[in-house]
This record gives sequence, C-alpha cells and structure tokens, in this order.
Amino acid sequence: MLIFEHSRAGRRAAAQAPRAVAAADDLPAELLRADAPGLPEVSELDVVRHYTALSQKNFAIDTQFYPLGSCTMKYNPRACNSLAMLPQFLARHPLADADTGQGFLSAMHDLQAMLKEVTGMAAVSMAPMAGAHGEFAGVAMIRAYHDARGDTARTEIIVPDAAHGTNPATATMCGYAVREIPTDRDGNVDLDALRAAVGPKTAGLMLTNPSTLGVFEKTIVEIQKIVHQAGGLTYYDGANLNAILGRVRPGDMGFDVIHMNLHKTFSTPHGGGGPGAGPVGVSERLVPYLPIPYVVEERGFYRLAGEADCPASIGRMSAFGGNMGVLLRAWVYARMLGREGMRRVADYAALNANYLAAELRKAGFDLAFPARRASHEFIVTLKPLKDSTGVSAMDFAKRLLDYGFHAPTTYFPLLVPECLLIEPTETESKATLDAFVAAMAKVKAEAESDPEWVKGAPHTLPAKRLDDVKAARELDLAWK
Amino acid sequence: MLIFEHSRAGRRAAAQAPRAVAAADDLPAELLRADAPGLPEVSELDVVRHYTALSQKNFAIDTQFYPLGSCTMKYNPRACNSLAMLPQFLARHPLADADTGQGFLSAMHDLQAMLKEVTGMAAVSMAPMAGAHGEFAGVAMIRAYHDARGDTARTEIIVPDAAHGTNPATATMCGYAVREIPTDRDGNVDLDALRAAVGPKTAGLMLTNPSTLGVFEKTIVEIQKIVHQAGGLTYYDGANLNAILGRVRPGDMGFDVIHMNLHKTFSTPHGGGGPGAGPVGVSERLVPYLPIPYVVEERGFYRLAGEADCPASIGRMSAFGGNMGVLLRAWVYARMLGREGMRRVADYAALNANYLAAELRKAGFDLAFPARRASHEFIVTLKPLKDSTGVSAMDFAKRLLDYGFHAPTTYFPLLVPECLLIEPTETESKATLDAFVAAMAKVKAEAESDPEWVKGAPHTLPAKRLDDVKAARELDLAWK
Amino acid sequence: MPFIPHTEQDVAEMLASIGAPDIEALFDEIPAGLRCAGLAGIPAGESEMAVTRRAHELAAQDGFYLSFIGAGAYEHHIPAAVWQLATRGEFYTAYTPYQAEASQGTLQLIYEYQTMITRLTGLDVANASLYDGATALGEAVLMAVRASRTGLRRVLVPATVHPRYRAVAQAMVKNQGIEMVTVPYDPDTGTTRVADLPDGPAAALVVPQPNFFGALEAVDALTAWAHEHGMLAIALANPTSLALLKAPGSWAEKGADICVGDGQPLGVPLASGGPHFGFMACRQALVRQMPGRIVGATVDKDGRRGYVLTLQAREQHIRRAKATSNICSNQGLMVTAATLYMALLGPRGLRDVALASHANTRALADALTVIPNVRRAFAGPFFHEAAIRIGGNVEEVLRALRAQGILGGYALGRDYPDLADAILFCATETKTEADLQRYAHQLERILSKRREAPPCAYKS
Amino acid sequence: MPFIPHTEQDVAEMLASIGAPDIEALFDEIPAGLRCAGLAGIPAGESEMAVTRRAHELAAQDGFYLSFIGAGAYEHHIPAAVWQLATRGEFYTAYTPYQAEASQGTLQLIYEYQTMITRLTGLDVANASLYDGATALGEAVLMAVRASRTGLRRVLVPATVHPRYRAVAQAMVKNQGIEMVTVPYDPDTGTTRVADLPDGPAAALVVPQPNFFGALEAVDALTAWAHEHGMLAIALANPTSLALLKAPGSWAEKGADICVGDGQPLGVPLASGGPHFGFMACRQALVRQMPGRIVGATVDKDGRRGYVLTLQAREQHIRRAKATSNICSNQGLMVTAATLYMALLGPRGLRDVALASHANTRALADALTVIPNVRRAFAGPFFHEAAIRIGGNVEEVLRALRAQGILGGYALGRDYPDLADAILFCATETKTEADLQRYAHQLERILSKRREAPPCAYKS
Repeated sequence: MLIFEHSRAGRRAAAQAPRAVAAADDLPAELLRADAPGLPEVSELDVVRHYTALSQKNFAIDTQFYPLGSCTMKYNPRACNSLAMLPQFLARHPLADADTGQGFLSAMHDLQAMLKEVTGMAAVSMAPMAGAHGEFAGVAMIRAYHDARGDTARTEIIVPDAAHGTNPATATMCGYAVREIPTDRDGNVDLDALRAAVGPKTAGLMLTNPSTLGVFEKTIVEIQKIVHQAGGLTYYDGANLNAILGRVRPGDMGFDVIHMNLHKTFSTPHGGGGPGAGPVGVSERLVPYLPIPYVVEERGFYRLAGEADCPASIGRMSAFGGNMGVLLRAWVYARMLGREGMRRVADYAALNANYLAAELRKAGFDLAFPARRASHEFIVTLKPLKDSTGVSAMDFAKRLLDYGFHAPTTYFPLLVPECLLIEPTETESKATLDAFVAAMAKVKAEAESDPEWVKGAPHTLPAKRLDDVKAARELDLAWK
Repeated sequence: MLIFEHSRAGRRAAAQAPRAVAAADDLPAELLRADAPGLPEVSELDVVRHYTALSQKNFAIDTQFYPLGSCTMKYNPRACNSLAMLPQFLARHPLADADTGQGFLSAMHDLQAMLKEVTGMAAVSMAPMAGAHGEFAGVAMIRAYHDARGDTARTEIIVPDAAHGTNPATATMCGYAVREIPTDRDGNVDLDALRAAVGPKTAGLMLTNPSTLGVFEKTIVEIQKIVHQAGGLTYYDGANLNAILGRVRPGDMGFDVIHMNLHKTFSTPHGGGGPGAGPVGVSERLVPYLPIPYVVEERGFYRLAGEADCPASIGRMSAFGGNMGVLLRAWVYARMLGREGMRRVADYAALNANYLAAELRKAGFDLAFPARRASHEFIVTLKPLKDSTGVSAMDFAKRLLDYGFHAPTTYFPLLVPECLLIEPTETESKATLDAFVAAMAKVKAEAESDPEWVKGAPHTLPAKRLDDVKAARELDLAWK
Repeated sequence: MPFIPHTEQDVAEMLASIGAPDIEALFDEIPAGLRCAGLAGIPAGESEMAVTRRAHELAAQDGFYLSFIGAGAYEHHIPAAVWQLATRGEFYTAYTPYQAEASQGTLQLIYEYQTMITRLTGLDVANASLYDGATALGEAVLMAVRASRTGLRRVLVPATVHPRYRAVAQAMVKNQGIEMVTVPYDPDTGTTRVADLPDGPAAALVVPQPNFFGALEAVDALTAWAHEHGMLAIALANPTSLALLKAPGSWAEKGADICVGDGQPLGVPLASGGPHFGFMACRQALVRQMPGRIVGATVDKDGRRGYVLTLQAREQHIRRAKATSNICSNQGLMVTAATLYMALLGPRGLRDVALASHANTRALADALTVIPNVRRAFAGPFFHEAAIRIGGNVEEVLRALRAQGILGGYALGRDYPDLADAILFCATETKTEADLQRYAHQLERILSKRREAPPCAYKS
Repeated sequence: MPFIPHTEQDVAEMLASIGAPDIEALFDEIPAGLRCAGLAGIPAGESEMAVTRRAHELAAQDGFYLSFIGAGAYEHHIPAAVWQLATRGEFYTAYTPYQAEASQGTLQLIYEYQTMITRLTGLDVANASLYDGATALGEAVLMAVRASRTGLRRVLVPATVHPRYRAVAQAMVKNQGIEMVTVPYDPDTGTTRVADLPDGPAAALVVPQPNFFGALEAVDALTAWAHEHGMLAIALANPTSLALLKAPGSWAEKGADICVGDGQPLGVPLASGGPHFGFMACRQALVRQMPGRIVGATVDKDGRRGYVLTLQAREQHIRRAKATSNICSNQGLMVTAATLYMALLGPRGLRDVALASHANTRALADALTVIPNVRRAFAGPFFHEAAIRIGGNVEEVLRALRAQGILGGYALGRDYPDLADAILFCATETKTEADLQRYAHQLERILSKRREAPPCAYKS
C-alpha cells in the first residue's frame, strides 16, 4: 500500500502544523494556487507505521552482509551519526559568519588535513558532494589548467574500458571527447594501447586504481609518466581507496588529482543512494583551480575560502559548500580510526577479499583474474555455469537474496561476462564470509540440479522477480 | 542465533573501550575475579546486526495494530522521545543540587500540576515507577493513615473479583488480607456484597473504573460512600484513566487515592515491558503520607521535597525519585495535547471502542456486556465458538497474529470465559478498525470450517506455537 | 581494532587458506617504491568516548543563534519522527536499490517521493534527487539545451536567481559551450520585467519563484513569453511556497516545462550547508532527457505491484559518455527525510507553514520599517523573505546583532553592489512574536547607537 | 486533533454504526453530576514545534557540569549504538511479550540479558528486571524471608549499604512485619566487621560490594558468617565492578544466594534519577521465590528454539494475593539498553571501564589528599569511589565548586552525622587527567580561600 492509499480527506498530523494564520490576503490571487497540493492526508501514526514497515523491506548493512562490489558497504559506526546530528551542528545556517562556527569549521579543517595526508596530495577541497561530483571537479580542473596555459588543442580524455560509467560521462560534461583504451589479459591497462592513444589531443587520463577489475595497476607509475610526457594530466579515481588506505598514496604515484568517496572509504552511510561526499585532492600545479569553498586557517581562526581567495578556482560546486553533515561523519570516523586504524582498513579489506576469493575458488567458482592478488574486491565469472545450466549472473544474484545475502555487483565491469564483483570489506567476520561461501556453493548446486528454481528466484522476499522491461516500457513514475 | 553464538575469543568492539590501564594491583587478590565474565565477544557490527534483526521479530505499535486490552497501546509521539533525550537532561546526576536542574524541575512541576488537575486530587507525587508501584504507594498511604490514627484493627482490603492481579498482590505486600467481592450480571460491583463485606476490619477498597470489564461503575459514588461510612478509604486504580480523561475525575467521585499509568494514558512507551510511571494523587487527608520526593516550588525555585519536608511520608519509592525520563515524555505529550486534547483522548477512545464493539457484534461476535456502553475497551467472549469448534480464545488470538494484528488480551478478566479484552485506543483510524473486524470475521470463519488450522496458528511468524509447558517444566533461563 | 572483527586465529586461518605468509604479502603486487611508511600526520585513534566528548565541546563552542537568515536555506520545524525514522538502519545503511527485490522499502519510498514532487510542482514526472538546488538548476539548463528543438546553447537567467545558483550552474555548463545570459531586474520591485528580456533566440528562460529577494515574479507572463519565443521555461521554486503559490505546471497556458529547486526546507536540517538535496520535475515528454535516478512501478512474477529503477539507459553506468549526466549517488537519505516530512505535514500542514512564514516575515518587515531610515528595498509582494535598506553599514550592523545572539540576515551587497545597504531577512514559522520584537528592538537600538549593557544570551 | 486520525466523515459513520447521536452519548452511563466541565487548569495544547523549543530552552538552562558525584548513579560512556537501537520502534513501542510468537525479539533479548547477568554475578538465574537497585534490595529481603527455612522476619543490613536503599527497602518491608537491623561500620575502614554482626537469628545478611563509601567489604568472611548462622547472603553489587571483582556466586564456600543491584551503569543515562533498573540473580533453588518476569527457552511446534515468559505462576496476574510480588511492568527498555551495552563492551571492555574508573578515582584521591587538611576518610581498598574529609563546611565547598562548573561529590554528612566534613567522590572512565587536575586545583583554591576571577565555563 502506498502512503497515498492511507490518505483520507481531512486527516492530518495536527501536532506538526504551526498555529494557523489567516490566508495571505496581501498576495495577488493570480499567483496563488487554487487547489491544495495532493500530498497524503494521514496521521502521525500512519506515517510512522507505514515507513517503519517499508524500511523492513530493505536489505541493508545493518541487517545483511552486503558485498556489493565497488560500493564498500562496511559498517557505519553509529557514533558518526549521533555526533553529526548534535543540535548545534544541525541548526547552523550555511551563511552564518565563520565566527559562529569555529567548532564545526575546526573539525572540517582537521578532516581536510587528514584527507591530504592519506592521499599524499598538496591540497584538498571537500566541496564535491559525491564521487561523480568529485570527478567533475577533477576534470574541470584539468581543463582549467590547460585553458590557463592557452593549451586548447587538448580535447580528449583517455579512459580504460573497465572504468566506471561516471568517468566517460564526466569527461563529456566537461566538454571532452572520450578515448577508450583496452585492458590486457591480466587486468592491467594495455600500455601499448595507452602509448598509441596519447598525443597532442590528450587532456588527461582517468584511471581507477585498484581498478574496477579488483587488481592493482602494477604499471601505475609508467602509466602516469606516459600521460604526463604527452602533456596530459592524470586523474586518480579513488573509488577503491579503501583497498590501499595507508598502504600507498596517489600523490606518491605522481597523480594530479584524486577524488575520494567518503561514503565508501570513510564509512559515511549510503542512505539508500546518498548523500555521499567526493573530496578532491590535487598536486601543486592544480591548487589554484580547486573548487570553493575549502577551509583555511589563519592564526587559529577557521573560515571558508571563497571567490576572493581563489580567483582561478573552477568555482562553486553547490550553493553552500558541500555535504557538511557527511563530512562530519567522516571526521568522527577518521578520529576513531587514527593512523593505525586507517592502515588496518586496507589490511583487512585485502585479507577478507583474498580469503573470500580463495574459498570461492575452492568451492568451484572461477575467478576472472586467478593469477592476481585481489585488492579489496574481486570478480567471479559465472560464464561456465551460464553455458551449462542457463542460470545467469542475475539469476544467481537473485537466489542469493533468498539466503539472506545482498547480491554482489552484477554485470560490472562490462568486460567480464556473467560477472559478480564481490567486495566483502574489512568489517565482516570470517564467520560471515564462510556463511556466504556456503550460500554461493548451495546456489551453484541448485543451478546445476534445478536451474528453473534459481531462474525463478527470489522466492522469499517481499517481491518476486520484478519486471524491469515493463517498467521502462509502460512508464509509471508517479501515483495517480 | 544468540549473541553468544556470534562470540569469538578475542573479538571486541574496540572503539567502545576506554584507554587501557594497568591492572588494579592495589586491590587485594582475594577480592578480584579470576576469570573474565562470560559476556559475548563480538564486534560492533555483530551487535548492530543481531539486535536490528531481533527487533524485526517483534510486533509493536509502530508496526501493527496492538489492541491489547487494559494496556492502552496508543501511538507514542516521537517528539516525546527525542526531547526527553536531550543531552542535558540525560547527563544530569540525580543527586546534583536543585539549582543545576531548574529547567528539568520546572517541567516536572508543570506535569505534577497537570496530573493534579486531570485527577481532581489535592496533591500528586510522581515517585512510583509503574502502576503496581503506584498501587503500593496508595495502599501504604491508606495504612499509614489508619496507623496514624491508631486504627489498627483494619486488616482487610476489599477487591472486586474482576480486578487486575496487582490489586490483591499489592494489598498483600502492604500486610493486608484480601477480601474479594463479586461482580453482578451487568458488570458492576455487587453493592449488596460490598455492604456485607465492609466493617471494622475494612482498611479500604481498591477499585478499577472503568472496570476491567470495560464498563463504567454506575454506582461509583455509592460504592465510595459505603466504604467511607465503614471507616475505610477508597483507592481508585487509574489503569483505565484513558477512558475518562477530561470527562470525569476520580477526585470528584470522592476517592482518596488514585494511581495513573503514564505509559498508558500519557502515551509514554511500553518498551517491551516498561519502564512505566505510576504517579499517585491523593485527597486532602492523605497528603501528609505522599511518597517522596515530589516537586515543590517556592518563589519560583523548584526542588524535590525530602524527608525533612514530609515527616509522615510513607517514604521513598526508589533511590532517586522516579522514572524521570518517562515523566519528561509524559510532560511533552501533555503539553502537546493541552486541555482540549486531553478530553479528546477519552472521546475518541470511547468512539473507537464502541464502534469496534458494534461492528464485531454485527460480524457475529458475542459481547460480554451487550447492554452496556463500552468504555475505552470491551470484552468479546468466544465461549460459543469454543463449544462448537474447539477453537479457544488462545487459538483465535494466535491466528490473528498471522493477519498482522497483535492479539487482544486473552483470559483476562478471569470472570468471562474464553474472553478477548479489546482496547483499540483513540489513535487508530476507522480503516484500521475495519481491517481488524475483517480479520476477526475471517478467523471465525476459519474456526468454523477448519478448526485445526486455527489451532495450529500462528503459521507465518518467526516462531510457530511455542511450548509454554515445556518452558516451565524444563527450566532453561540462561544460555550455557 | 576498531570496527575490525578478526581474531588472531581468524587471521591465521585466513592467511593459510590464501596461502600467504602475512597480510603484508597481500600487497606484494604494489611496487615496493610506492609503499607508504605510515601516516605520521594523522593523530592516533581515539575511543568513541573521547571523540564524543570532543564533538560535544565543538558543538557547544558554536552554540545557537536566533537566525533570520534565509537566502536559499530555511529554518523550519522538523518533526521528530522524520529523522528517527530516516536513520533506521534499513534506510540509513542500504545503498542505491540495484537489487529491486531486496530494496522495495527504498524504491517504494522514492516512488512516493516522486509522486509528491509532481503534485507540488504540478508536473508529470520527477527524479529521485540531485545534489542541491544549484546543481539542479545546472542540470536543468543542460537538459533544456538537450531538449530544445532549436539546438541553441544559450539560456536566459534573471539576476533575481540566487547568485550562488548562477555561479554553480555557470561552472557546470561553461565547458559545454553553453552561455547563460543574465537578465537585469527592476530596481523598484526586485523582479524580472518581460520588457527587460533580451532579444535573440535561446533554449530556455529560468523563472524563479519566489526569487532571491523573496519577491514574487510575474510567472505567467514570463512563462508565456518563453513559450512564445520557442524557449522552454525552467521554474526554480521553493518547495514550501508551492503549498501556497501557483504550481509551475500551471504557469501561463502550458505550464513550465521543468521545475527545479532545493528540497532542504522539506525536513532537512540547515547543517552549515548540507547535505541538502535538489529536486527536479518535468513534463512527461522530457523524461528521457532528465538526469538522475528514476523509480518506476511495475509488477513482479506473480503480478503484484512493485518498484524498480527505470529508464537506466539515460544513465552513466549504461550510456557512459552519452549519459544525460554523470550523476550516480544522489541525496537518497535526504529524500527519505523529505518524504516523511511531506507525509507528516500534508497539504494543510505545509500550507500552514507557508502561511505562518509569510505572516511572520510580513510582521517583521512591518516592525523593522518603523525604525527611522529603514525601508523596504523593493515594493511588491513577497513570500517569506524580504529586503530592507538601512542606510548604513550592513556588515557592521549584522556584527552588532550577532553580539546579541541574532543573525539578522544576508548582506545583499555581497552580490549586488547597488544594494550595499540592504539586508535580506526571513522569518519562518519557527519565529515567535517575541523573536520578531527582539530583532526589531535590537536593530533600532544599534541604528540609534544606544548601548545595551549585558549581551543577551540566546546563544549558549 | 493531535494524534487522532478521525475525519468528520469517519466520526459520522462510526456513530451511525453504534447508533449514538454524538460522542457525548457514549458517556451516558456516567452519572451526570460527576461529569467534568473541562480542565481549566491545563494550558491549551501546543504544536510539537513550540514544545520542542520550550524543552530545548529548559535543557539549555540546566547545562552541563563536570560531575564527580557517584553515590549510586554513575556517569559512563554510553555507546551511540545503544540508544539508536533501543529506541527502534519495534523495541520501544512493544509491550510485555504476552504473545510470545509475536515477541521473539524482546523475549530472546531478555533471555540473553538474563544470561549476561548470571555470568556477571556468577549465579544460576536472573529475572527480567526490577524498578531500581533500591527496590531490588527490598524484593531481595522479602524473597529471603520467604525462602528462609527459619521463618524469621529479621534481616541484617550493614550501615555501609546506600542509605536510600535502606530507606526504600524499609518502606517496602515494614508493613509485612519484617525488621531490618542496621549493622554499624568500622570507622577506620568504612567497612563491615564480622565482629560487629549482631547476635540472634535472622533470615539473611546483606553484603554490599563495593559499599556506599566505595570501599571493598570482606565479602568472603561476611558470606561465610551468614551461611554459618543459617542465613542467606544477599549480595548488593555494582555491575561494572563485577567485571573486576569476584562474582557473588563465588563468595566464600557456597557463594551468595541472591545478588541484586542497580543496572544503571550498564548503558543507562543518569537522567536526574531514572528510569534506571534493578537486576536480580539467585541460585537455581530459589527461582520460584524470585519476583518479576522471567523468560525461558523452549521449542515451537516444529521443534525450533524459541522463548516465552515462564514461571508465571509466581506472578500477580496468576497468583494474585499470593504472588511473590505485585510487580508487573518493569524496566524493559532499560534492559534492552543494558543488553546492548554489555554486548558492545564485552568482558574486556567492561573490565577496561572498571579498571579505568578505579585508576581515575585513585589518581583523584591522590591529587586531593595532597591538599592541606584533606585526607582519606577511610583506609583500605576502594573500587571507583572514595571519601575524603576536608575539615571544613562541605556544603559550602561543594557550592563553591559548583560555581566553577564542578559537582564535587556527595556530602556524606547528609546521611552520616559523624562524617559531616566528608565528601564521597567518584571518577569514572569518562574523566581525563585534565578533569582530575581541574577538580584538585579548584578544591585547593577554595579551601585556601583564594579568589579566581571569571568562573570557568564547562557548564554551558
């Protein structure tokens, strides 16, 4: 039932309305709406009961193992939420002067400094509000850099074919053409192809490392040099930063820009689709172009730098400077982890991924890159199973739901057929991983003995298999 | 799985431990424990996931209609919780001086005054921490009153047979013998039996009104007079205050003591079994005996009255004065309702109960007191159904769970065979009541066509019918 | 080890399974020269207790103010139920509902949200959110350019649009060669005159309502003009105002084509600037040009209603370089809060909020303009924000108010040099009569240069 | 109508079904003379917004203090997860799990709680909570009298038991003719000497550990003495201390028979006094004398493990006048919090809390006793509380500390006239070294009557 179906004309959650005032008789009638907007008319209990029930229909980190590859679905410490929601933090107006927010701004400055340290970059701006937003900032800075030098012939961004879709989409939004390069058999960027691709048109390269294939680019330094020698800049997609936190730093690899996904590596909540936060770190030459605002400290006083401080900036990313509440959560997390804790993130993310890969291999699954170390995630391909039983990666994923596990990422990266991209994260225990392996093995056995049962999955969830095609064909995007 | 089954030696939620300090080498070894206490060794994620999952196994007001008779399971406004949990309120030490808590104490004084007003009593103490605790305070005051007059021959408390078990149990705890009196056919106290019961041994009467049978005692004034004329005092069990809030006041009926259940009438949460709060209101003659502390105001300064203020008090009910957090929730609720809102509580509780009773009667159910108005609750007896199908009230209740409704109270009051005591409360909508009637009718039809199916219920819950007998016979009260 | 559940025995068993001697070995594919020795610049980890205390101290340092700042972010009462429900683990720790069957909670909620937005805006379809109002405007400009049959890369934007929104949209679109032409405002009314709209073709006209000055634009005339000139009309609206003001879908004959805005007033805390969220609605015909997630209703195998992400072919993970936008994660949790807020307020409650905010701002404008030398900056109707000119140094006056615990508003001179002595203020339903009087009293005192002994302590 | 969902049409339809002309008619069985005209003394209802603002103002008025008061209620860090989970609607708005199949969440949680309490106390069984530590002591006294084979109505209670606990237990038992005999304490050590235990038979001896002064009693000797004299031994314990100190079930040869205490230190906020909760554990043989709810494991129809309320024949709703107690609602939500707390802390975490609290109190005692004229009130070991004598007016000194934002402790003279110049103080794991120094510095200053210019503002 939809909340609208609980609606009854005249019902209301009366405690929520302010004291009634007369109609706005001073406003011109032609500017007023004639009818009330068709929001639901329900009681407070209706709302609480309806949305509590809805919430229970979700899989979430708090209820299930959620090994969704490339999303880093790790435990979100509860303190991050309660501290970011302290009343004073919530109440502060974004345009209130800096002297009303020294407490808040000092935490922001502290986080900014920590992000600088873990990435090894010269400076950080936390203005971008999601990973893709960070990518936009990064590529816009690359463009601003070339433009400032009058180097306007550079019209291409090079992107490996394994990249997240946001990379080419971002390049387009920044007015660049996208040049794809292939991946070699081992999952590395094909260096020859890269060499062939770079040239006077090269504005830059966008690279995810560890790659979306779940492996570390061994030739990362060469890659960077090839691009730089061609006059391009290098963009480090930090989506997989969780894999290398404290182990290796993009700045040390010679990259010019990196974005971080705080909702991944710094464990801020995923919230059913955001909000995230996508701070960007840059090398010295890009510092002038950083998006505003960022936090500056002068003799113990903290404030947000604006247009006057940063005349060459690519500009503002949002009206008010970023997803501050998300940043506060990341700050709490970072302070609890500290320097040793951050390094442990990568250590145990790698341990869990490599263990899970090893166990799945023993259980008869095919790894896409069996010769490689897994980073924090790895790929299983179900191509052989599909060929022999007709059970697809999608079917397999749906059946895992019945066993109480969120499915891994399916059909990404696009290069590997019938793939599952599996990211356990460091916060899951061996017992959970073992239970997941057992479920994977069970589904495989089911696929072999009774493929139709698996193709019909899920069988135990609030909805059975949903018809995507109908949804796209007979659009029903709002209730009537 | 129990939390203990997630335990693994050496695992811990490390962010929760304070900095480690050396062992307490200054303490005598013979006073120290040799082994660590066997608490679970789990991660923070283990805890969050385990208890989130457990919570989802509960029916609750926030998830289901919960017409548990005599428990007033109405909507618990969320603001009550968030405001009672403001950091300053939570942090205040109970023994901190009054000048550190003027904000908090003023709210307590305000609530105390409102409770006085709604009950019509001369004074109120909010010290008791639950309904039964309030009963204890009330009967102890009655005893203190008689003792102070040297009237020590009064050894009996009269209790109607329909009373909650807490009434006779309380009388016993206060050192009284219990004298039961019967209920007449219409659900009223049998006045002749009462007249026969009172006498020089009568210390007092405990009466619930509206009674546990869901009807208002029409002769309430006579009852009170009969007891008073015999020299006894009168105790008004306010468990059902929700039925009469703002409509009629116990003080106006001439009663000497009343307790209120704030978790019922003032909508503080039931919490899976508490905490409640059971303030007591008294007539003039019992004021000196009120339990301490209560809030007093002197020239705008608020403080808790103690032993020195109240030398005749029956004493303290708890170490620190009461369930303050529950009282704060009640205060928020009372302020949001205000005077009109309080009266509406009784109006709509009565409307819902009488409507539900009427609809169930139309659906073929037998009301225990069809000739009476329902108060805020009423009784259906399933005796005829039991006789014809073998389906008991318990079976019927279990099957209702399958339809997503918490069952009414079963087998109470004891006088009515195969009874369901149904209390819808004022916060439920007609649509919900109609859905409940439909489910009741459906279960009745099932009982008539397929009694074994109903006797086997529930069929869809996290557990099937549980074996109470085994539980009591083969005691397993802690995991080993 | 905070948040890591491994015991020593677990680690040993896992390494044995992997066949690695130690955890170090798992990083052996990383070139040795790159490996980082440690993070010396980061402090040691602290317990939750220590960080909690620190956070409380920082929060206490910032305190509370009686704020009359609006300028794009509005203080409203947020029902307690909103965040108690939105932070339930099942909403808070789920992600984008890729596995629809395991995400019906989030998906149905977004579908309900989309419905609510269409009803507020009077348009056909809505997406599942954008980052904020400013980026939503940028996306709307890009969308209008894509959708325009003219192929023109020129969009008209009134100067009465929030200056920050214009800056953000500019930064978003400039690399695609799109020109944003600023339309000047009428200095008397602070609104956009049809007569001032520039000649020459364009893909779209942005129509703010209320505009940045809080003033109400002649939306019908502006929309009609856009349509007459073959442009799309992009409405930029405050969602609270939509409970009271004419829905963009009803502007002029055909209605605005796209409506965007910032959803923060719908149950989202100010929080120094975010996370807020942007909403976007449009006519059905434009849906395939819309950026961001969209949820659609469908049926499951048994024919029962259910919800899925749909029209994914627009999006970056499918369409890559040809996607409508690069947006991926949006502001899902804020949408959850907004949905709860709109459900709790309902049509009448939201209208009451709009009316009370309007009435308070009107009362405050009246109270302030009896102070000598203080006058309204613009004539004409406003929603819940208005500007006054004080004939003095605004920054100094605001500082003096701040010392009394009052945030008096936004200094318009920061963006509009010709409004150097103007303050933009807002009084939502959260303000009491006493609050309004306090502001008026203090402003009067400051402007008349009277001293007041102890600073008042609303800030604590 | 706040919290009432009825529309006018609903009301009309419902009245029609009932056959009543109006709502008034539903009250027609109430004698007319009794009907109340209205509640003039109660203010008009206010919106959630207005009450929220008022509550925030009251809270701000009270502020925060740096508190060193213990005396039965202890400030500990409470993990954020505890109350975020405990206030989930499914825990918060369920009731006593009468319908077991629909309450497995609460039932299993209580079973886990009972298990944790048995493990902390070293006893066999535990109930699902009592109101607080003081009433738990009263119930333990009643239980011991019922269980005692002697039939005696006399119980020995050391003067080192919390004075409030003694008062509450006294008020609970006196009407049943039970005598509580106070055992004096050794003025040197602040503990109970076996030599001071009175002659004559009794049903039980109460043994506090730590006692009200924070001092550690000779629990083995006291327990052994009780058993030698045919009495039950009732342990009264601080639950945090049980992670460090010998479990009551292991005291002397046979162990204490019953253990009670206040569970507040286990994740429950101080909150001006409540709700806290009392815990109770006992030997298996006494289980049928135990008051309160008890959850037991069983199986369902399919043989799967499940949980139910059990041994209900002890309780008031079955046994009525012969019940073990009149208790019905207990402190369920606090038990939920405590279970979460104990699970999050675990054996090592709780031990760390105990150790840190002990170490801080020791450090503070050392720092305070270097101040001239300040000395420990008692020799001997203590847990996380200790008493000092300051040789001056305690109330005045505490007031002076309060002016500096410090709550210095509890004035023992309020209950023990011979300790008129003594302060009982406590420093749990929440205190930093700087906090301890601040207290010592201020006390030293106050006692030496030096003035300090501006009061320090921890209180905000």
